[in-house]
Amino acid sequence: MSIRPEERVAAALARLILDPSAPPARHIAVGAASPIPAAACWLVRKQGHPVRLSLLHKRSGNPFTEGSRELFDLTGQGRIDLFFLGGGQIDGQANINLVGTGEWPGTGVRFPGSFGSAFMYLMTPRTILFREEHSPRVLVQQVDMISAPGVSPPAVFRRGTAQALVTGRCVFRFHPDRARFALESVHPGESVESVRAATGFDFDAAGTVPETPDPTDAELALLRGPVCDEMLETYPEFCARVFGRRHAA
Amino acid sequence: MSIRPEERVAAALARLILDPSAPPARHIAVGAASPIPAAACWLVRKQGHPVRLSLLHKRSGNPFTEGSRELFDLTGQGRIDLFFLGGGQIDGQANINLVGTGEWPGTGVRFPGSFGSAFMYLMTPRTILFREEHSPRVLVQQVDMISAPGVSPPAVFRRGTAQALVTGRCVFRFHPDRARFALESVHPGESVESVRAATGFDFDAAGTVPETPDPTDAELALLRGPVCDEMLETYPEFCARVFGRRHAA
Amino acid sequence: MTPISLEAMAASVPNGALVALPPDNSLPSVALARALIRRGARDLKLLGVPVSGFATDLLIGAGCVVEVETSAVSLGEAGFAPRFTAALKEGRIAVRDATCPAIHTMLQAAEKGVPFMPLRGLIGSDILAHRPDWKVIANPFAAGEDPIVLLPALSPDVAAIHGVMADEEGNVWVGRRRELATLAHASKRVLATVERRVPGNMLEDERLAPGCISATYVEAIAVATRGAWPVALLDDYAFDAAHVAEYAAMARTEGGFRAYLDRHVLARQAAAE
Amino acid sequence: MTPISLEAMAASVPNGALVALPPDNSLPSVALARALIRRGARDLKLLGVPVSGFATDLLIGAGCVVEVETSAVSLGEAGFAPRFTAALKEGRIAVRDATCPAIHTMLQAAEKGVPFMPLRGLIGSDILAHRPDWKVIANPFAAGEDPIVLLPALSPDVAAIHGVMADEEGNVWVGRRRELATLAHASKRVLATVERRVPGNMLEDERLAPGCISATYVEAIAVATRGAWPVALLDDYAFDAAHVAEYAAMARTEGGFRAYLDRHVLARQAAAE
Repeated sequence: MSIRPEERVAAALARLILDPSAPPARHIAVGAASPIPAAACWLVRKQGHPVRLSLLHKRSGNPFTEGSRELFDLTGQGRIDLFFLGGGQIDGQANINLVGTGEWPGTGVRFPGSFGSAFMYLMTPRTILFREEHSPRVLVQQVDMISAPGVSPPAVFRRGTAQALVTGRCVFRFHPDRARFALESVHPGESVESVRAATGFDFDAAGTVPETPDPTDAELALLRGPVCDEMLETYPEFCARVFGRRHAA
Repeated sequence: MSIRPEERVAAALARLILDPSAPPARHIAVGAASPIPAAACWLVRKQGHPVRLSLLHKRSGNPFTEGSRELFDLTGQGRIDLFFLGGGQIDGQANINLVGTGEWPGTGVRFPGSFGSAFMYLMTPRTILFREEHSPRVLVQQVDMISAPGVSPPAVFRRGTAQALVTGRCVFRFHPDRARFALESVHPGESVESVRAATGFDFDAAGTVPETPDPTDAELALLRGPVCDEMLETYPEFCARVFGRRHAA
Repeated sequence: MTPISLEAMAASVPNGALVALPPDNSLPSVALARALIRRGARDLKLLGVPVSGFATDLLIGAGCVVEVETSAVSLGEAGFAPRFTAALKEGRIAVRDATCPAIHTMLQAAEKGVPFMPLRGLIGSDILAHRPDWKVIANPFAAGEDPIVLLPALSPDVAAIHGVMADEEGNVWVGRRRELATLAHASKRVLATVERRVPGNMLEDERLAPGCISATYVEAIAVATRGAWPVALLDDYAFDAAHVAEYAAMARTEGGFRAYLDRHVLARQAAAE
Repeated sequence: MTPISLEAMAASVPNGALVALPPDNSLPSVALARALIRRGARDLKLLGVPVSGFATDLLIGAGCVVEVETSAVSLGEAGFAPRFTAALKEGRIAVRDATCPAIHTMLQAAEKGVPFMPLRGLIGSDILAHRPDWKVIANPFAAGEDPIVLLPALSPDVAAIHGVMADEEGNVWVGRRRELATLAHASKRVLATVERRVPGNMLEDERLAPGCISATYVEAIAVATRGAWPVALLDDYAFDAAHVAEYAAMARTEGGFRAYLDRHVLARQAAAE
């Protein structure tokens, strides 16, 4: 079985989660629409790291006993170390836009809305931005409207910023000091040039940029076995499509 | 069976609760140490008035599902219409002191503390002050320290003040406009003079002050029957002492 | 508390009311939303607690809504909410964008009876820039500069929720969805549809009491079997993904949406919902 | 989560810690208080949530406490708390008087991760006058003058609670005493004694989940049968009024209190509590 793009990205995300230079990720929250980040988190868990996962839309055994407020309270308390965010638009300063394009509140394309991003992005020590679609439409020079800002003035209470932006083409690191992304690795078939052509914002890149490594055989075995087992209930369509497995009825 | 003082006071309290000139009492909260107010509330209920009673320390079927915070939230929402407060000291401006005497925080006599009074007294449309002991030690010219103020400046958000002060000797009405009590009725055996002698604060009194009426036969029958039935679990000692009944083991 | 009919409950909601609806995973009364459409409700303002889902799209499509305050409107796996998007584009509804914890916080302020409550984050978001009712102050407890947002208390006129069961006293069991308790405490009126009635008083049962909304807050109960459908109800029944996908496909056009309404909402008028 | 011994739990509480204790009707860990006395804890600061009862008087009498922040200290029907009163009079403890909703509010601020939260009332009370850490501001949402109190977030070092049961994951069931959940969320460490352990994960059970404090917040569990005694534990066992009355009588004097400690606290060192 060949390596699926989702598996590669999940493994890349898992390595970012475990990045020893970043603050520790003891408790990660994962939203409903995020099967690849969820797979990455489970991969970290199944590799033996003692991370607590709170899957927000898990129906049986939902981790919250105070309803949907509890995630935000937990994050306010500083107990959520890492969260994933996406965006209808993401720009070169790591601003994210989940509202829409055109004039407020989305006279061009209307996205669903900001969810908790305006809070989570500032209150979580680490955010990994994730968006499979990597195109000039999504990765823009400047977002039309800001759901949550990539950086904040020093006076504003903020626990952290984006650590990285992972797409279907590459991995970017974010550097909050200069509010810019730097290309860290390109997925197979991509190059600095192809990434530049597909990206609406300017970014830094070294002379040579490595390729995003393949998942190891051990990682693949975990993803296709125990990780998939954990995800079948919450993400049945994803598991069927990527791992070719269906939840027993 | 002769009328017990507790029965007379409970009936007097019930009449105050039903006072048509006061804001309606649809929901009354009653604390643990208040069997006579609780009896008054049950009497109102058993007379057929549709009042909701929240007995704070009821063990089975405690009305609160958010723990002890819920009473204060309910009151903040404006859903508690009437509450009872007592005081180690109560003064002529209806200030109450549950902290102690002497210097802060009670170098003379130390009382238990203010409980929720500093909030409840301002946030409840009606408070009935109740203290069986009527002596110059309790009813003072000026409290040594204020747990909760009797009146507030106009700019301070306040929903109500004391409606009345009921003691073992008499019923006082409170007049927030002039921050003074007026003697409304004296219990049998008392007079304006005997009340003045037992009261540390000055108060208004008409030339003739009526006697606090006896409970009616119907009121006595309710108190000794269905009211006592309701109170046996929460106030066993009170029911044994006043009504001569014991909770079936 | 004697249950009323679903139609009587819908009739009690005045046009123009601010109606709070939990999202698809948190016990919205979809049955009441359908009944509001059948009664021809107009000018409703909807509040997503804290986001909006199927019932909101349905009410918007049926023309019952003038304004939506929410942190997002989505049909989950079935994608964007088509009638919400169309109405926004055509200028038929006003949209007040918020962010999830801000909505929780505004309800908590109302629950507590305070005029405002602070919340971290938000500064630098264009949501804040478009909310003149949200204020930034300097944190009075900070030594240095520390701007923080204050959010005003928000008290919905009506909370439209679907509980698992109601008892004879009118207590409604919503399990671990405790944000519904905050919503109930904050709202002027709670209208609860429930799957079923149970005898007695759940507050007398230590195991059931923690998942209850006390009858203190509940104005009316109506029994509506499968009243959350097509969304899930805790462990009672699952999200009907096929139906919501069918809805999403039909509701792409005004005509398709009308056909959906005829088939699944208006046709229920005679039938017991 | 593997339970630890009660004595190991007590050993993990450092001298000087701010220890939050619920009152007698709300699941305090009296067992942990006794174990803290046995280990000779010193300089503890106690927080009543929102008032204080038997365990607080016991800890004060045993000399473990330097400060109490609370809205009241009482033994209920058994009257005033004798060792609290004696220590206050002798200047051996500092007392920071509060009022019940203020303590809930300060914990809610910590639960929410905000530096402060407002509360109505309080203005004109000498409690406010003696709390320089509480601030009065002008309500920024009011048109006219409207002073309102802001209370700072309060995060206890340790919450000492007694739950009915703990499961294999470390979730602790406290039923309708939901203020304990707020306390747990607000505290740096939750040390929970429980009556018993149960298999599995209570969060998987819709009926039990609403009464749970999630293991996310729980640092350690110790099994302590009748660990709330002599106070009540929900519907498990009632308040032992005779014992508390006996305590109140003995604790009127220092000598009587010492005899009580010898008989009911120190003698348990060898026995399994």
